[in-house]
Amino acid sequence: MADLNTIIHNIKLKNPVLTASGTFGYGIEFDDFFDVNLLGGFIVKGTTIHPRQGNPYPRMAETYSGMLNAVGLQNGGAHYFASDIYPKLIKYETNVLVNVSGSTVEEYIACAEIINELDRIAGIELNISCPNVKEGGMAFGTSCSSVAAVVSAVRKIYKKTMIVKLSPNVTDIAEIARAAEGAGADSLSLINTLLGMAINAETRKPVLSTITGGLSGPAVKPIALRMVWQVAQAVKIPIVGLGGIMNATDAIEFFLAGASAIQVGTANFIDPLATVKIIDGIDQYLNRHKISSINDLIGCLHM
Amino acid sequence: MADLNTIIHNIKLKNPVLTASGTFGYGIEFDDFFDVNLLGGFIVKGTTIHPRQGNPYPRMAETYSGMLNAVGLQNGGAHYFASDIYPKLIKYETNVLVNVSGSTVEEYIACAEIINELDRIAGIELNISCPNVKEGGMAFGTSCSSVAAVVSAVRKIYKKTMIVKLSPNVTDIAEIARAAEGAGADSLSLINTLLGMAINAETRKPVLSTITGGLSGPAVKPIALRMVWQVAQAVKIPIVGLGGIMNATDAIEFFLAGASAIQVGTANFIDPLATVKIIDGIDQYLNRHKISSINDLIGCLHM
Amino acid sequence: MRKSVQNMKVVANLRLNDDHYLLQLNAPDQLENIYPGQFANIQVDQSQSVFLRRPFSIHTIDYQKNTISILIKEIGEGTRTLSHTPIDSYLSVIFPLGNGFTLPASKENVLLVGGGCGVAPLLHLAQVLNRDLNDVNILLGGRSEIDLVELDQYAKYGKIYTTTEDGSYGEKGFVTDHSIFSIELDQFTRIYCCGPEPMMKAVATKAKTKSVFCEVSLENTMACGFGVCLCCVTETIQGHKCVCTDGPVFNINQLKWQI
Amino acid sequence: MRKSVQNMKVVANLRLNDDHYLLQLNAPDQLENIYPGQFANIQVDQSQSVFLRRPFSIHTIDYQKNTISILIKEIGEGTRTLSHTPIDSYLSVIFPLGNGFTLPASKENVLLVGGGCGVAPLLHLAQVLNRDLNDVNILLGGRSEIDLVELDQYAKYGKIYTTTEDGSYGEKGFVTDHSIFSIELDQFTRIYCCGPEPMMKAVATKAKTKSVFCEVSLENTMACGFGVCLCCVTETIQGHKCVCTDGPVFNINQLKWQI
Ligand SMILES: Cc1cc2nc3c(=O)[nH]c(=O)nc-3n(C[C@H](O)[C@H](O)[C@H](O)COP(=O)(O)OP(=O)(O)OC[C@H]3O[C@@H](n4cnc5c(N)ncnc54)[C@H](O)[C@@H]3O)c2cc1C
Ligand SMILES: Cc1cc2nc3c(=O)[nH]c(=O)nc-3n(C[C@H](O)[C@H](O)[C@H](O)COP(=O)(O)OP(=O)(O)OC[C@H]3O[C@@H](n4cnc5c(N)ncnc54)[C@H](O)[C@@H]3O)c2cc1C
Ligand SMILES: Cc1cc2nc3c(=O)[nH]c(=O)nc-3n(C[C@H](O)[C@H](O)[C@H](O)COP(=O)(O)O)c2cc1C
Ligand SMILES: Cc1cc2nc3c(=O)[nH]c(=O)nc-3n(C[C@H](O)[C@H](O)[C@H](O)COP(=O)(O)O)c2cc1C
Ligand code: FES
Ligand code: FES
Repeated sequence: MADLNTIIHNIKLKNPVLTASGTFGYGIEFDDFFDVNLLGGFIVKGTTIHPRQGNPYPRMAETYSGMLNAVGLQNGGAHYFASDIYPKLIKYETNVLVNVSGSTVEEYIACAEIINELDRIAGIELNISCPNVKEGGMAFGTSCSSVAAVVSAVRKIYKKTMIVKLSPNVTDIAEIARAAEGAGADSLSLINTLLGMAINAETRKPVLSTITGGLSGPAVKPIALRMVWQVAQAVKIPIVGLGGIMNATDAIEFFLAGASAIQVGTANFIDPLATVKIIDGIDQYLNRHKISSINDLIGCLHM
Repeated sequence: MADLNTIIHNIKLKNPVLTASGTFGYGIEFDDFFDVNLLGGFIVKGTTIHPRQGNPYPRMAETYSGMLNAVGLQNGGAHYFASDIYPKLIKYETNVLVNVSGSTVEEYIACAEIINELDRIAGIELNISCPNVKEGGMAFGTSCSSVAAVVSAVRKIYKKTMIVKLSPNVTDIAEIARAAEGAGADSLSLINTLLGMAINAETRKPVLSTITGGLSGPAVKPIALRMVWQVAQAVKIPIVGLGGIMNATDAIEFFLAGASAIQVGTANFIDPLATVKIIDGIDQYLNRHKISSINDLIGCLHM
Repeated sequence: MRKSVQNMKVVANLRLNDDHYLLQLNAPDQLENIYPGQFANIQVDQSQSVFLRRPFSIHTIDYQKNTISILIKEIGEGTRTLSHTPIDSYLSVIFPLGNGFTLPASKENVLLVGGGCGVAPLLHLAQVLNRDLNDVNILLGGRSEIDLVELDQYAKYGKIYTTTEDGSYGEKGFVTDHSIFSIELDQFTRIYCCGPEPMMKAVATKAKTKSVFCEVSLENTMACGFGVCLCCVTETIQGHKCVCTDGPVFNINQLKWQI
Repeated sequence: MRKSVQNMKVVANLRLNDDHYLLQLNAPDQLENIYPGQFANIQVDQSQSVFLRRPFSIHTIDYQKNTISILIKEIGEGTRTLSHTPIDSYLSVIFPLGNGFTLPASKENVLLVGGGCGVAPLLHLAQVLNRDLNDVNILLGGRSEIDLVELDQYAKYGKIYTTTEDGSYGEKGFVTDHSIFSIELDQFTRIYCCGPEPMMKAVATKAKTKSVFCEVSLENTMACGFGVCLCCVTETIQGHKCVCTDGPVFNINQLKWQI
């Protein structure tokens, strides 16, 4: 057994495998499948200060090696999370993080303040990259000035680990990453979904009620890997890599590119046991290559 | 048989199916497979004023539903094209276009000037979006000012149809499209490849000699479709859509999104007969839906 | 039974007509109670273009042989690939998923209405209702005689009524044109319905007029099938609900259908 | 024969050892002259993760039965999927591709050297050289006896020499350790070589020392296989050349190998 311990700022992970927000519910839904405590941690679904109904159906389109979603941050709101969900999560011994979203800087702050009160939440992931909401969301993540504005505002009030989740829908990801780092992010996670579209040729209509949606799954992996690698050259804070990770080999590639931890998203839909298989596979890889610790892999791409 | 005639600026196409530069050689390579004159036209590989050796091997990585390439515009140069290749192309009765690239504005101009002399070349496709060359290439395509600079410079000396090929590696494709239109583009083609990366977990090295490369194939289709749709709302000049088109259904989706013609790229590698099957399939679709002309489909997405 | 991911062996694959196939799948672990109306989400790994799993109702269960069966109608690449799965190969199946139909607490007179491939969950339902000594009436509709598959199976568990659009078998017309709806509807205390949405809406309208309890089994495109992606929502009087976990069976009074 | 895309029927699939399979494919159109060293590019449509075709040397041709055979070594998902193709199913094959080996104009004394799966094109080559009345010598190497597949087939067309790394069959060591290289190399007017790159380089070095004509068959990752993507280049004294169209067979003097 290799040493899989790694650290994201103040959060100790017993292994570098987390789950991506919006693809793992509140964790509870996976209790039937496996012991969720086996994970390094998980990130619960996108939470906003006010409850959101999300977008109308249809919200999903299958694509070649991927899918588009237009869920639109359906959630019960931060108060509901604190009162109804959080009590169910304290049974977990692993790290639980909350993905925080908003339409205005004030909403981000208000939501983060509520999460800040919840002892057992290890940190937040600031979602400035959701392509599926009309206001805010991705718009915050696509210019350096708005990234800096929202990140520094939340930084003032949120004391624990703050991971900022970047949007891939930008010309220069390194510049955006530096803006988030400069504004006080403890870590960066990337990538969120790529803006895409699907059309039904038979009905001649867009498949999604929102016309465009967010692309995820293995189709986007090469783009995610490239961005993680670019950001790893650009910042000093730890990176959480995600985008299309289906198996341990994919995960290893992200570590080599510079990610200190990874998240598994869409793969959970195809195989609810994907995360545990990935943890096993990383261990096997390290043993086979006689690498004693995962930390000896992170950013160690041979050029 | 439905009416498949369509027009890109001054170029009459007997059907809206073209081939993407760099994926169809000089057309000649397909003579064994089918009668290339069946196509609406084809776009020969990226041509630069000086001969280029391209990048070192390895230049290719397979990805989920796609591939990365780092060919780097290997070509014999514009003079070689004019003297050695062009004479072999005049046998074709269909439209032949040349994809023009450069590292500086001057190189674009010099190359376009040579192509301008070749009677039987119907137009050029200005490639301001190649991610695989160190200088120029994609850099020109990712800011409005540089797009305007190169497009207006070439416009001054190139008299026939000039299609400008856009890079998808930008925050706001509509803004870039408007810049190209404003600078004198007759038509826009999109998308070129998305910047991606592949790592070999076993050797712990990047797969490509250039570390990053251009992602193409069905994996990128949802992104391409979204961008074509966004650009269709933003400009008045005709759009040539491409990115991951594998079959007639994919092609129809691009017409609905607003493309007046499409290009088939990576699909040529998997099935050299893909283009002819797509032409047939479009005809069948139009007949089945009782649509008399392809022009009644273009941009006709029901909302 | 708790939901799980299982590698199930294809032990039989029977072609019922042009585009309907019956797959029998053997579970490695002992099957426990599966409710009528629950479904399975099956991976399609033999196709280049299918990425997500495909949901199918559990058609029958054999607790002795430890098998379930799935009725597949070919409509696209996923169903085509699955319906051609060779015997002895394995499929990754997540099941049982969703909530089943609400069963009567004591003996009742019930009507099951199915059309097209919507019939799939009704066979298991009919069997359980029959076992519990209810009066089971089963109305099945199709475009033509050939669509009415497995009538002999249904007949084991209840009285059969049929319609075909072309009149080649049973009464002519849609299921809602069947005489049962004009004369005898009040005699039923429950209607369970499954099929294409317009058909379910038509049945729901009839049921509502006579204030008969009516449950329908919905189909939506799904990414996960177990309540985490929130892609499969339907509008209910309590807002968006997931078809995969809050359904697929809904009481018609819960839905925001214009009926 | 002109290159074309053909749907070929799998008429036989023979497992030769742990990871080697011999597939026999039937062409719908009459086969014409195919040169030793040419290859086929085969689509893998039964796998979710394989996108591009996979190139394989044409191992043997039967112009009577209108079949070609392909020797497959399983190394990844593509070769694994193809080697499990059931009999009677169809594969999309583009062939014949590339240039073959340069054949002697008149009777010569030739040496074929193959290792690992590199042996694939040598059987057809041996057959043609034998037909043309050359003296054919075939040196085949493997890690162990089990790797030396189809020796009886090769023996039909020439004199067999073998090496195994573990000494379980023939001379012990790598192919280049075979006594033929120390004593008799000058007697050959041509060496044709195919196998892993380090092995081909070692053979090329020996050939160069004795100034014997030597051709090698290269393998590179390919996207198209017919010269349009420019992904498969190798460094030659005339710059980048495509392995798929300028090769796969190259004279060692053309290559920029450090030998
Ligand atoms: C809970 C549930 C239970 C089901 N039970 C069965 C069953 O027992 N037997 C059976 O044959 N099928 C059943 N289905 C439907 C089945 O899942 C779909 O037919 C299948 O997913 C289609 O996959 P495909 O790849 O063949 O078609 P695709 O290529 O995915 O789709 C082909 C066309 O059908 C449309 N389509 C796909 N899925 C649906 C859907 N669910 N509703 C409406 N339109 C759709 C697509 O938009 C497309 O136009 C069930 C679905 C659900 C949600
Ligand atoms: C002209 C030519 C002729 C060939 N003839 C034969 C033949 O007759 N029989 C046979 O079994 N194989 C032959 N090959 C090799 C065969 O094409 C590869 O083994 C196959 O493409 C691997 O596919 P895969 O999906 O199984 O492995 P992948 O999953 O694609 O690859 C597995 C691993 O092998 C490496 N790899 C893949 N392809 C190659 C390659 N071509 N060279 C070096 N490393 C590679 C990959 O980088 C990866 O690490 C030939 C290749 C060429 C170019
Ligand atoms: C159905 C769905 C819902 C998602 N919801 C959220 C969300 O609420 N917040 C967020 O930051 N990302 C959300 N995402 C994005 C994922 O967390 C992840 O960034 C993306 O899917 C890429 O990873 P993957 O390819 O592994 O899925 C969602 C993705 C999917 C597919
Ligand atoms: C091997 C390869 C070489 C390419 N060379 C060029 C080129 O020279 N000039 C250019 O504008 N685009 C080039 N492209 C991009 C394609 O023309 C096209 O924009 C892209 O591949 C997306 O389309 P597709 O997904 O249908 O392949 C190349 C693509 C590939 C795969
Ligand atoms: S399909 Fe994912 S929540 Fe229902
Ligand atoms: S593989 Fe495409 S040029 Fe050789």
